[in-house]
Amino acid sequence: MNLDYNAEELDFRAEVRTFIEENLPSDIQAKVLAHKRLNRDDYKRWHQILHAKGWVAPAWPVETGGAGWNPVQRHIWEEEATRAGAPNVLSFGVNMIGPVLMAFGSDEQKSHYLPRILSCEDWWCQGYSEPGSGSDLASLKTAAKRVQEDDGEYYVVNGQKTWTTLGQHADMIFCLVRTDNSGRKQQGISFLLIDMNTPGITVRPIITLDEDHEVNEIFFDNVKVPVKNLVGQENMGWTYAKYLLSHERNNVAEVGRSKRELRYLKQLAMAYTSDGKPLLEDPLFARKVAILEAELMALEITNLRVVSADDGKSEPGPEVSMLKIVGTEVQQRLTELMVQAVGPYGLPFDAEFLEGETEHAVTGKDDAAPLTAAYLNFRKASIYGGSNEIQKNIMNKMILGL
Amino acid sequence: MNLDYNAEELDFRAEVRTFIEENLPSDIQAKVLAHKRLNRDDYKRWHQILHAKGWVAPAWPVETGGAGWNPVQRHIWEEEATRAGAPNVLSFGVNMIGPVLMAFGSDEQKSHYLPRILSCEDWWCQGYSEPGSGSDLASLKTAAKRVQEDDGEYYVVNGQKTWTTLGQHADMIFCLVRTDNSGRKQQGISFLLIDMNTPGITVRPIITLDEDHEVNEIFFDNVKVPVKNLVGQENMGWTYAKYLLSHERNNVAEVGRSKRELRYLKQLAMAYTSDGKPLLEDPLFARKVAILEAELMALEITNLRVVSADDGKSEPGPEVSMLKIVGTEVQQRLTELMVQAVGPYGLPFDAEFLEGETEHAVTGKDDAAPLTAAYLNFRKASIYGGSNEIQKNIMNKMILGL
Amino acid sequence: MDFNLTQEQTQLSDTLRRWIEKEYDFEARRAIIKSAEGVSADAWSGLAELGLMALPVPEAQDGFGASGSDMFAVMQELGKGLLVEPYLATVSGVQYLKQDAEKHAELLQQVAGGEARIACALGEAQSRYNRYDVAMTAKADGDGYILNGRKTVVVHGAQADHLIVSARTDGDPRDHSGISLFVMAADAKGITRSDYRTIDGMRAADINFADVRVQVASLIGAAGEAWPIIDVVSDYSCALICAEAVGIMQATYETTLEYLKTRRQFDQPIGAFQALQHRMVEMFIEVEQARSMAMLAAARIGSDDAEERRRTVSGAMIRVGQAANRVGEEAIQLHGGIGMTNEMQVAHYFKRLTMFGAVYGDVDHHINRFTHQPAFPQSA
Amino acid sequence: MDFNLTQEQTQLSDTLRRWIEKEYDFEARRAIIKSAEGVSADAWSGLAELGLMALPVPEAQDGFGASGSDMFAVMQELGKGLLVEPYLATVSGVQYLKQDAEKHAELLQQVAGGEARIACALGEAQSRYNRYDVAMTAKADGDGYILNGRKTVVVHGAQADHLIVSARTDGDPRDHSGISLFVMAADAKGITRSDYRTIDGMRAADINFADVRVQVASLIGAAGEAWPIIDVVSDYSCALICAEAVGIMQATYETTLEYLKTRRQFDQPIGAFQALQHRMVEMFIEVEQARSMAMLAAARIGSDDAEERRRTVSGAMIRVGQAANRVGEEAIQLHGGIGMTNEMQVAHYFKRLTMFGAVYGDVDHHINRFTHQPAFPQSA
Repeated sequence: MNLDYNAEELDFRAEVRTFIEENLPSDIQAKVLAHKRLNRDDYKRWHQILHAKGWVAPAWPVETGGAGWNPVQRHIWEEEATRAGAPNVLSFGVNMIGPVLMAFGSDEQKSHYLPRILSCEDWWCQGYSEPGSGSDLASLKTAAKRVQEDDGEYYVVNGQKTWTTLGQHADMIFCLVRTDNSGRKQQGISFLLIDMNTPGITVRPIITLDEDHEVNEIFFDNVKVPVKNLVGQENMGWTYAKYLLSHERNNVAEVGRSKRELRYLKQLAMAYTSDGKPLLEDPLFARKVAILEAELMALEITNLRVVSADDGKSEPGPEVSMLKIVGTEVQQRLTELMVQAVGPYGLPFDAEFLEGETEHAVTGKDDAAPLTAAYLNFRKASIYGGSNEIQKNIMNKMILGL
Repeated sequence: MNLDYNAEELDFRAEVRTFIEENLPSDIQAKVLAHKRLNRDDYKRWHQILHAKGWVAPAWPVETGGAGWNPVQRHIWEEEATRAGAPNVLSFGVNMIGPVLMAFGSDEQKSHYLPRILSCEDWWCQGYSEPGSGSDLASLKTAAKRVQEDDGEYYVVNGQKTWTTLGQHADMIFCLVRTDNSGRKQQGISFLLIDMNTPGITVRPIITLDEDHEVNEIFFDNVKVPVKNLVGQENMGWTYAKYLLSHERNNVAEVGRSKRELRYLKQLAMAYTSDGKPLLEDPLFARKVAILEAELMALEITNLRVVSADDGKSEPGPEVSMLKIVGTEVQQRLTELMVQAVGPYGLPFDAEFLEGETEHAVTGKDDAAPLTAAYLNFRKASIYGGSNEIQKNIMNKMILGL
Repeated sequence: MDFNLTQEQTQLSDTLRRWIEKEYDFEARRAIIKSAEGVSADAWSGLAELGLMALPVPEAQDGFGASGSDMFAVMQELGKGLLVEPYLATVSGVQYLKQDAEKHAELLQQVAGGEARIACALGEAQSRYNRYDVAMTAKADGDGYILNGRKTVVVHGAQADHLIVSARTDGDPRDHSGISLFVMAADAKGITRSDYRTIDGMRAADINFADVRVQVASLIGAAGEAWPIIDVVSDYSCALICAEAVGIMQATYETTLEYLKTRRQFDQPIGAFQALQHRMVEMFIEVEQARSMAMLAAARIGSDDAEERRRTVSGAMIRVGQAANRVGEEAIQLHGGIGMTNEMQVAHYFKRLTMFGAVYGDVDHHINRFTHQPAFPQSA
Repeated sequence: MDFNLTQEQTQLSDTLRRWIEKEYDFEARRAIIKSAEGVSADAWSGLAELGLMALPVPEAQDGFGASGSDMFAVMQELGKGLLVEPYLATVSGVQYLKQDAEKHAELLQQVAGGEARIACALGEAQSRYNRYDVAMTAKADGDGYILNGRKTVVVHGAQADHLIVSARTDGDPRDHSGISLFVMAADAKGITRSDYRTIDGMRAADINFADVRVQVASLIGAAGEAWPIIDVVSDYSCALICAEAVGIMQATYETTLEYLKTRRQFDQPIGAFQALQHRMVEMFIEVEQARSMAMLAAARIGSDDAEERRRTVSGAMIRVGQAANRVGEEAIQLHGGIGMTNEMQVAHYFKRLTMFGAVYGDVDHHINRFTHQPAFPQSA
């Protein structure tokens, strides 16, 4: 048992840290640290900086253009990048469709799409959830019918997807569609790659309770998709989807981000006072911070235990569900305490400031202005990507066996 | 909406308070207040004092020897009695078998047993639970077979009951037994009154984790019970059992007791110090007390809302389950905070002192000595009489309808 | 003892509920929030016609002299409807004026007639929930005072036509003594208001006072002795937001229960899952325990026993505050993604519940107050 | 980074587990608790033969010089077996002696050989968890000191043959300076010990010191400068009870899971009920999070960075303390009535977990310590 990084790992950390210091654009960093909203260009710019360095896909093999890092290196990278206030690299391309294509895609799909993921030429989004199928993903209804036309064979897609994160910016969507209704619901699902510019696709914003436009509904009305855009075999999509879900574990604990936010919380609690004293010196507030800090310290080790047991080859275990549950609880609690820290300043809602349209908040409290919106937004963390209830069902089945 | 007692109710409270002050034996009161264990004589003595006054059965009609109080009067009585440190009158006779006999018993059963309940000539215990049937009470297996003998008709009872509270002191037990196996498990159950001196009955103590002897196993080996001891009709016992359970609501919130214990907790937290200051002045400890006190204040009103809506005739609603859940949570939390209040003095276990065999605790801390045992003992509160999980199932079914 | 609403209270509640259903549904509310004013003059007239403005005003000033439990009934309904009008602000203002009612009879009459809206400008940038933390100054000058300073996050500060303002006529910033209360026209010379939205659909303002001159007649109570008044009126406001929160929680509970019955996953209503059933039972209990404490606070805000009043009100803010947090978060979680959208009423319930303690003190603030009552070591 | 036990640690754990299964099962343990001594000389020899006594002793004094993670492995197994022997007391004693190892080499060698048992007499009636709150006095007298005072709830105080005692040679009762540490024979003249059971199956004693004379050679460290030693050794002991608690919680989790699989109600195993499944998942998470913190504490108790050591250890006492409470209470609730009986191992797990913080500080104590570290405003 040795809980310290070895010399090689420390060197790697130093290298990573230096790179981020030198290359993370300060305007993007400032937005992230201040809980302001990022736009399409912010994401793309950081993606391309990383692409230039060859670091945009930490887990991809070097021969496919990835960084080829082992799990501990990936953990160090994530910790350092989030600590510094770098935006997350969007998962949909690098962590989701990329690995699926590597495992199940045709040679043509691989050679066409993988480089475009790395370069961010294609911005991908995910077409999984439907209004009727949330936790029960396999009950999806969006239909794809195979038809022969003069210029080739197509799937004609009809239906609706929802909760499509940043779909308004996307060039491509990977979709689960139903190609057969005859068997069990998990059968008869296929995995399609669809160009967002295809006629018949409509993207409609969903405005969330923090008045943000982050997710969308996507409607498919007789959308023609060439059959070459089918991944793997028809009706085998559920297998690929499960593979993808099991690889969606990247940095699920979000320890680096939460450590950054914990520091921010403490800064707030030193800056905001009650009865003339910093709130962090109020024993009741300090208590909540301490309990959360201890939880996060424990989570960091739990995360490292899972990371260090990961040989990078076998399927990740149900421990990932535990990291998701505890990780999201910590993230949500951090936002909750931040709102509490600023007291009455949690109340003003300054949309213009959040969107970067004004330099300062109307109240003059730039640090407080985004916090309640962030709290509200983060309620999603325990809902999406498999709600924490679903994670508990998974853990029950896989670990407890009840 | 008026949350104050009216003049009549205030007069009643004054009368009750005076009576208790003048009649509650100080040695019994001292044991109760100090969390020491009561013996058979303690319970009997207080029972007989109340009997002499005509107050032993608050809810029974006056014509049957009860006090005939309305729900608010009963609440005042319970509040005052527990506040002062009176022991509870044991439920098994007055609150459990008594009402069942009044509703379903034969005239002979009523005239024989009811006066003996009031006078405590018969100490009753309950034979419901079995090792295999806890929350699932209706799955009970103790069998009663009807046989004709020379001197009359009998049920021959074989089987085992468990968790029989204070059964070691009992003269009589009321039992659910299986008289028919052919239908649904709720059918074929009969309700028998059994003399504890009948040959074939063995009482075996169950020692609980606080090393107390409060509950027992009772074994029935060919125990002959005259058929006149059947309550109501054969195979209708489940109906009577449900009636009884629904009347087992008496003072289920235990507000009076919890208020007394809250005061005791505060005294402890003033007497025990940390860093030279009373623990109650430690913001973290005071916080826990305040949260609990607010919960108890709310519970008192919730309880009064249920009590004042009770016309004394209709079946009590599922709100009683809520009182049970919150009431036990408050009681358990009080014992937990008492243990925390005394710090290292929660550790010593002084059985002799608890049983009254020594005047002072070995550590000299008489106030602290019984507390951890009380905490451990009170874990039962959320388990017996229908666990809190069962109460939630009931509330879900009856209120939510999910 | 009687826990039911009186016939009059029930009648008013029913009328109010019907009015809200008709005049202030989800779409109407959304339009009001989006409007430049952020509040609705029509709604204000409507509420005044129902008698809501006269309700808290003393009978001597043309009001109905409502009790705490009358206000409990009203606030509960306003909570269910999530009204964003400056009612609580105005009613709190009435409570201040009532402390010196004859002097301020005219304004009280205007409120009763639906012709005036009040905001209470007490908080400052540094004061958090401590209303004695007043840096704003009022300097005696001839037959009046000159006020300088800044009040922050004043709920409905820009929608009011009168302001009640605390300022220091004596003492150091956090002294309990030396604070004075003034009432003045909101457009008095030297006042500038910066209006903004709040996250829960209301409005608030930062208000600057630059050499604002007021007459001695605008004092509420004696100069320098406003703290006990502020303490008692803040408790009154607390009891009212507790009642409002109970109404919101009741509606949140009902809508979540309905969702669990209708939303299907894995071929059954999600309410068929026992883990969710138990959590809904816990939500039910939260609402009922909060309701009990809110009822008790409403019954005690008129109490002469100041310490018992403080204990009860802070106890209510603790218990209702906990419930508001738990019920709100749990409702969103049980709704899943759909609860995250601004189209759903439950999202708006949640936002309002989230901000429960933001003005009158969060749970920790009231725990501190509760545990610092002199009788705390004995109370139960 | 490596989170696995080394081969040696695994071997020792396995051996220890087999020894406990064979020599220290439920019945054997019960007999020991019921015995007059309350501990077992045979068990002590057995553990010594396995090397447990030599383990924490420095190599220079015939020991193995174990690391924190070695001790983590051992304590976890002792926890699973709920051993009631004075191992933690003795090992903590060794840590004190190690601070002045050459001087106390002989006693260290005796411990390593299984020939000595130590108890640490630090707490007093008023001191709660503050080990600097020392009223007991040591008065310099010729070539030694004369001790007067009373130590309370000294775990295994009557089962030890040596005592480590804190006493004040200077300063006022709660001063951090002026405290001295002495080691002495437990049967020294003037010492009287009142032995009693503890609720979790152990023994403790109140120990009276009346004009007890010790030599200067019995000092550990310099006179009056014992506080930093007490602070660091208490942290060591904390890390060890965290490891022990993790072992107990692991066993509690396993036995509860097994019960949910076998206990049938309503014609199915109770583990089929989703509400209970989710609660078991939460218990699993509690155990794993506690394990992580206990591992971290074990890794940091040797750290030269005293503040980082304090932060980690108090963090562990917070997180493990919460888990001990939750896991213990939940295990009893999930067992129902049967968990309330003294016949069930789970009841004994629960009792031990209940007393987790009773000697080395409860969760609140460690929250206070954690939040008062100078770097608290920056740490993460």
